[in-house]
Amino acid sequence: MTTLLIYAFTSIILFSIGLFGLVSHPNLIRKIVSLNIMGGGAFLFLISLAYHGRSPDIDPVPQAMVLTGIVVTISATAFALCLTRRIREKTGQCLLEHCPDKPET
Amino acid sequence: MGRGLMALAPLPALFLAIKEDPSPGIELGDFLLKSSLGFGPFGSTFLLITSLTWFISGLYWTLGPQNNAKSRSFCVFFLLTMCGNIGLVAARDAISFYTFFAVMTFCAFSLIVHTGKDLARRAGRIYLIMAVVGEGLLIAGVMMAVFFSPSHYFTDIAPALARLPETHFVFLTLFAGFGIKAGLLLLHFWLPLAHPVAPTPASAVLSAAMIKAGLLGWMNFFPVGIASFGSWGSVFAVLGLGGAFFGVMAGLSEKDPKVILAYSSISQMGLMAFCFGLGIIDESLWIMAAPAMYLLIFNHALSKSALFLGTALARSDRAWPRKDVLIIIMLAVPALALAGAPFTGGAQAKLLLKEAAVSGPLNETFLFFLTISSVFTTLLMTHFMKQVISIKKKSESSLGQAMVWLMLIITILTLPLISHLLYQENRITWTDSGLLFSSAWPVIAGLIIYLFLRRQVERMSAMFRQILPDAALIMDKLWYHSNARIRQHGFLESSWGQMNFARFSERLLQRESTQRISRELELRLSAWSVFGIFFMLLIIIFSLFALWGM
Amino acid sequence: MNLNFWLPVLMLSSSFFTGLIIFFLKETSTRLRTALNLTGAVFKVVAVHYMAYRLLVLDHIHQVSFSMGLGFDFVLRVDFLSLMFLALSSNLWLVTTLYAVGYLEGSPNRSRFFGFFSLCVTACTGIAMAGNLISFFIFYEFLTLVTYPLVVHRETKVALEAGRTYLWYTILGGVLLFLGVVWLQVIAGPLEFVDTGALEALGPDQHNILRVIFLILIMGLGVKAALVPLHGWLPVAMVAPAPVSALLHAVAVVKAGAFGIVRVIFDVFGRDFAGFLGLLGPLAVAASITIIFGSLRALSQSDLKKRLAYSTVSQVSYITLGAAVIASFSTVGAIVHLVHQGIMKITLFFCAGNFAETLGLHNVRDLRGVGRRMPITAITFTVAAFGMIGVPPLAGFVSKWYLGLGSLDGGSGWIIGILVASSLLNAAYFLPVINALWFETPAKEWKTLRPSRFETPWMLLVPPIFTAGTALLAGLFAEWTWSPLGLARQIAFGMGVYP
Amino acid sequence: MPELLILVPFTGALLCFLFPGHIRDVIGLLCAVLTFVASIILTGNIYQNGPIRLNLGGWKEPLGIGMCVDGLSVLFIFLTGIVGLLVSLYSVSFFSKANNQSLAKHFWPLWLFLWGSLNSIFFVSDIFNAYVVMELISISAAALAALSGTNASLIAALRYFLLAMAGSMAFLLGVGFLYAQTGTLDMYLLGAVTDGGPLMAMALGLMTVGLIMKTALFPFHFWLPPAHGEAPAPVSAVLSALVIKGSFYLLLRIWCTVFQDTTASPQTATLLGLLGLTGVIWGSYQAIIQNRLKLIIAYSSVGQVGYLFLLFPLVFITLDPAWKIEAWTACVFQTISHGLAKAALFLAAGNLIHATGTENLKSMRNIADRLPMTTFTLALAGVSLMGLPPSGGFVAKWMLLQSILASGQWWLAAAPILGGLLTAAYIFRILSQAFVSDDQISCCGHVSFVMEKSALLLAIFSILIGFRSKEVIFLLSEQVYFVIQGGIIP
Repeated sequence: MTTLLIYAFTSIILFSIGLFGLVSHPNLIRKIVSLNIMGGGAFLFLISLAYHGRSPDIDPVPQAMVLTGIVVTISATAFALCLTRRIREKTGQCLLEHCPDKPET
Repeated sequence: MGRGLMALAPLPALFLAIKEDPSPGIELGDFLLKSSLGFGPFGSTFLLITSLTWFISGLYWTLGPQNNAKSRSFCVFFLLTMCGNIGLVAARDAISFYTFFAVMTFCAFSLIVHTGKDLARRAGRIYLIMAVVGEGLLIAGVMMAVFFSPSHYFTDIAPALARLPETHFVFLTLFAGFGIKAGLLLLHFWLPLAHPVAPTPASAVLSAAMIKAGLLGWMNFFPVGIASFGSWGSVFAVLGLGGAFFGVMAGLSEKDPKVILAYSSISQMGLMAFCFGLGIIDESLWIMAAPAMYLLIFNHALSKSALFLGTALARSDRAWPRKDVLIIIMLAVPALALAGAPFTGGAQAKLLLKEAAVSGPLNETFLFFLTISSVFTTLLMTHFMKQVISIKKKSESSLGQAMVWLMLIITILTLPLISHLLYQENRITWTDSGLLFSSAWPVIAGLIIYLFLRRQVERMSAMFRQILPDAALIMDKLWYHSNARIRQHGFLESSWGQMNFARFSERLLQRESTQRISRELELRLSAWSVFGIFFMLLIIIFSLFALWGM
Repeated sequence: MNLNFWLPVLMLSSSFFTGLIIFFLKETSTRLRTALNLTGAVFKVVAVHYMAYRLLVLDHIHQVSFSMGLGFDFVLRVDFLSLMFLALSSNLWLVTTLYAVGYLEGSPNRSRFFGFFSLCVTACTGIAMAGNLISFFIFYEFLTLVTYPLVVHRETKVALEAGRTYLWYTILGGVLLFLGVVWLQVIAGPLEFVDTGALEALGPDQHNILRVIFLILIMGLGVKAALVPLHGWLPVAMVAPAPVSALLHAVAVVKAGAFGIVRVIFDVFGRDFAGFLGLLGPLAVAASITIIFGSLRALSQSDLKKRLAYSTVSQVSYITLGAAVIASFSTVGAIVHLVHQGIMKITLFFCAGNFAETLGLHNVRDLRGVGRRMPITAITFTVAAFGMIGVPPLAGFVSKWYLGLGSLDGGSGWIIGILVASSLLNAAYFLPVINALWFETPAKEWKTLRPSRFETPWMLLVPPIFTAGTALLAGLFAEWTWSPLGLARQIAFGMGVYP
Repeated sequence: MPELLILVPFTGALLCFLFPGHIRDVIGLLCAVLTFVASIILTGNIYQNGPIRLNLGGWKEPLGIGMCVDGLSVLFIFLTGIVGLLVSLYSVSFFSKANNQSLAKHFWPLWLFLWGSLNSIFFVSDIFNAYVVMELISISAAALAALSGTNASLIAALRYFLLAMAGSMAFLLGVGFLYAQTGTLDMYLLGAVTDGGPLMAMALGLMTVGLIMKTALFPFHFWLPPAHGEAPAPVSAVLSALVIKGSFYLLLRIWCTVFQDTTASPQTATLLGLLGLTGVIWGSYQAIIQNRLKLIIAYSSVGQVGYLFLLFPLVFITLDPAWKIEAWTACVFQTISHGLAKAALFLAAGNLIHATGTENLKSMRNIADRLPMTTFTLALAGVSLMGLPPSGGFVAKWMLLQSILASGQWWLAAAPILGGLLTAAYIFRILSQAFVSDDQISCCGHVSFVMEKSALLLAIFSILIGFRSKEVIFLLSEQVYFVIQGGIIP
């Protein structure tokens, strides 16, 4: 089980790094990249499950999951980037904090 | 038309009172809390005197000159008050009695303030305060009395109360509650203010009839003639005698004849209270005291209304020729009757009273004081006559009114003759010279004292008045003061006193600082770093808790 | 499944649907609205009398229940106690509707007003007929909601403020009541008002919880019943139009609270059991404090309606006081005061409204000499005020008499002292008004705001005459079998607490 | 039938994307009606016949996509159906206004896509599929939130989306841990696993936090008010009424099936309850001090969502099964009635804003005169939110308080009591504006009949649901609940 634990810890560390990046960088692109790192952690762990001691065969399920997950993450990232671009177009910067065109808020 | 009816209204009651056999009364099952009307144990006497007085006063008013714009409201309240007074006499149960008593009390207020002058207003205010306090005491007393009895009929109440310990609260409330109405010493101070300020017929009924309601109340509720309550009897007797002297002492320094008459009422009611006290001290004495009391009541009611009406007549300036002398002479008749001069009902009453007093405890002392009180009454009456003579004339009266008054005087004169019709066993023959003398000398003494020592007597009275505190003034001040205190008390008007919790909580929620802090906190919560910390922290805590739970 | 069966539902719908229809009426269709209102009101009065006949003469109890699927039923049940409140609310609704039509003539937002007005009476009817605490609670909250628009009807700043205060209090009360009701249901199951004694069956280990629940329930109901210190909303809510004040103070809101307290004591806990738990003594003390405090506060108010409001605080607690004494007379007193206070207080508010509407007088000081200008209104005011003081032969005396006798019977004679003190204070704040009305001379000329043939429009005049007359007759003929007192006796007998 | 519920909206989304103009509206509405009808039929089916389970394309678990439909999911489907239909109706009118016309092009595909995803999540029986569907929901919801295209809405939407992504990632990691521990993804097979382990505990932490973040539980609620407040009215309604319920549904499912016997300890449950309680008070208080109408309603969602989490301490700590079911029912009931009432509130708020031209509560005038139906809607929905009888909210609060008192966790009673008071405070802040009149009518737009009535219908449903508690309780009862070993029902 030690291999599994190593993978588990690695994935948690990757997840945490991603999270740290998400919360510490104000720039939106960096935030999105950080999210992908978080996702990377999760995928890494999943793919590590494909070969485990229970049976000699390689379990196809984790691979299917990771493939699906990557597709989902790609589309989500694309959507997030799209929104970021709109924000950049409108405010001229890639930040979440300012919204100058709404004086009443 | 209405005015005519006003005079005729008491006639049915009068007719009932004169009719030989007392009617069986009626039970009004649906009315109030099961009312019973009829003649109570003391009914016919009181009914007679009440209806007679009201009849005369009503007639007097009706025949008078009608130039008063407010006369309609006077009529209404006069009749309402009469309804209360006659009703309470006819009541045979506590609740109807109390009801009529209250009706009388509150309607009489409007008679007192009828003239609308400042003096009347003040008198009315003090009357009302005292009356309300009295009503309050009474309702408590009546409730307790009814509670201790099998029913609310008087026939049950008095025997039931007789079984109570003497110190019981119910006696105190009833004593004080009716005492206020009866003008008992210490509770009397509204009376000299209120009685004189009313229009004359109203003053007459106030002093002659309504004041007796208090006495009737005592007689109905206290187990007089059934049980002996030495201490309560003494209280009645002592306060009664005290009142008899006080009324005179205080009245002697007054100038207004009507005020003097009011003080005289206090004095006379004192005698009646004394008489009642005798009956309470010892149940056996009541047999003797009761006739004395009835005669006192008769005498006082008739004389007092005659005096009030006479005063008004003396005050008027045009009616018939040479009236002044006539009026003064005739006015002397009720005055003498009140003082107890021989051949009058007053003398008869006092003799009977003395007889009763002699057979009771402390007989010598009581006898002495009673005799002295006659002297005092004469003094006051003389003083009254003097003030009437020097009266200023300002009002009008009609011949009809004078005729009514004349009839009243005649009735007073005939009272000693018909008194044996009412109470046969107490016939007094004026041929006995000792009797004649004993009733004549106090009157003569009083006359002499007044003639020679008038100034000293008046000065003494003034001094006496100065010694005693003016309770009415205190009452007045107390009312204003407490009103102002309650109205302007800081606590009650403050936001705490108003106890509007909604305002508190709203202030708490909407306060600037609360809002600022919470907004700031909300802003902090939405910071990315805070989010990250919470995110990690909660994952770890949940995981650890889950591990711990396993 | 005949008409008789559905009668309770019909009772509710007679005003509920009237209200709903009125909402959709145009502002200008005054006649239709008035006709609808009066029809609904008359129907309700007739239905109540019919139901009273069935209950009192034929001894038939109407009951309708629907399952809510939550472990309790929604029960409408017309028992003896309901009948009293029903009769009061339906009769006074008719009167108040008439008054309100006259009062609001020409003012804006009348559809809204009458709509909520009808809903308010629906809530009252529901409260009266509720057959268990949960149904009671449902209508109790409904009442809160539908009275709010009435309180803020004038839409002024003060009115909105008052509305807010009113809501704070009533919502708080509602939440407390909710807690109590739920708790009771948790420990004792659904309690119909008929099966008293279920709580007694709980073991002594539950007694402390029961005490807490009682406290919570009374606090929840005490808000509407204006028990000190939960009364703060009542004087503030005075800014509402006079018919609303009349409704709030005489019929609907405070009575709902007082009625609820009576229900809790008699039909939930059982009077004797509540006494056994030692709950009634403190309640009586609380009610007494309220009585005295309300009167003291009334004394210091110079606004007539505020004075009346504080007077309500004081008077309504008589009901609580009567219910809190274990004596048959007290019970009768409490029940009959429910009606008597309603009649008298509504008269007073009608009169206050008349003074304000006809001559623009709000302050007690301004009322000097008004008795000559508006004699009928002044007479009705006087009658009702004397009734409040407890002067016989008016209705107020009868209730006080029974409360007093009951307190002696129940072994708490000190209550007589409270009654007397309250009467004196009542006199102290009502008699100056009466004195000013009749015996003082007016300070200035009045300007008539509403010219009419009589002293004020007849619609404003008839209701107070009717209610004051009723107050007088209810006292004069108290012993009649069908007088409020007679009914109260029958009800107490039906509840098994009157000999 | 379940397939239809997913297929119809997805197809509709595609068609709406392809067709222009009015055809789009017609297609959208048609799909909405069809989906609604399908939801009703499915609900009736389940009500009569009990739960069903099917595998898409005939593949069995662990590989196939399994679907299970039981009483719980069908209730959420039902809620989604009603809200979806009425919001769609509202939207037809709402997006036909001049200033909104261009938005319709984006709205319809996204909304139908969201609807389909929501339906899927209520059928899902496998935790990885749950992740995928959740992402679909997040993307479409965030896109809808950004619909109006203003800076504020874009930023709010992106923030929402980033957070939702982070939550999803946590969830995915949790899925991995679970799979590592048990070797299966199917919820009901997972439920059969009785031995926990550190991985299982980690999974619980990760999945729970990921999901409560999407459900906007305190302290992760901060994204909700801007996202919901800035969106157009129908979108806000959907987001508040349905989207956050989707993730709550998943949380409920996972706790009650996967973690029920292994890791759901009293401590974790208490912590969730505590967060819920704080959320109730904080959210409601924040709602009181807001000035913008939609922000008030959005914060109210934060408060109302807090109630749902009281379920966890009640169900996982209480011993008496009868009260467990009561608490369980209470929270589901709360979900439904809140969904209906909140949708009604947001739609009504949309009407108000449209009519008065301002979002600021304090400058709204003459509401009751001009929009009586909308005012009535606000009042009805408010009654349900406050939990006044006889609304759905009342039934929920009733059962909630009852189970709290029965379970002896007194501190939880603060939620319904304080929450009720605070809710009343902000609801009446809105309602009292209805009575402020002003002579100068600041008029902007005309509110169409459909817009008023669809909001009103939602509000009426939120009241009426209170009368139909029997059916709801039945749907959550043993016969209709998916009977599995270790399930919530004993």
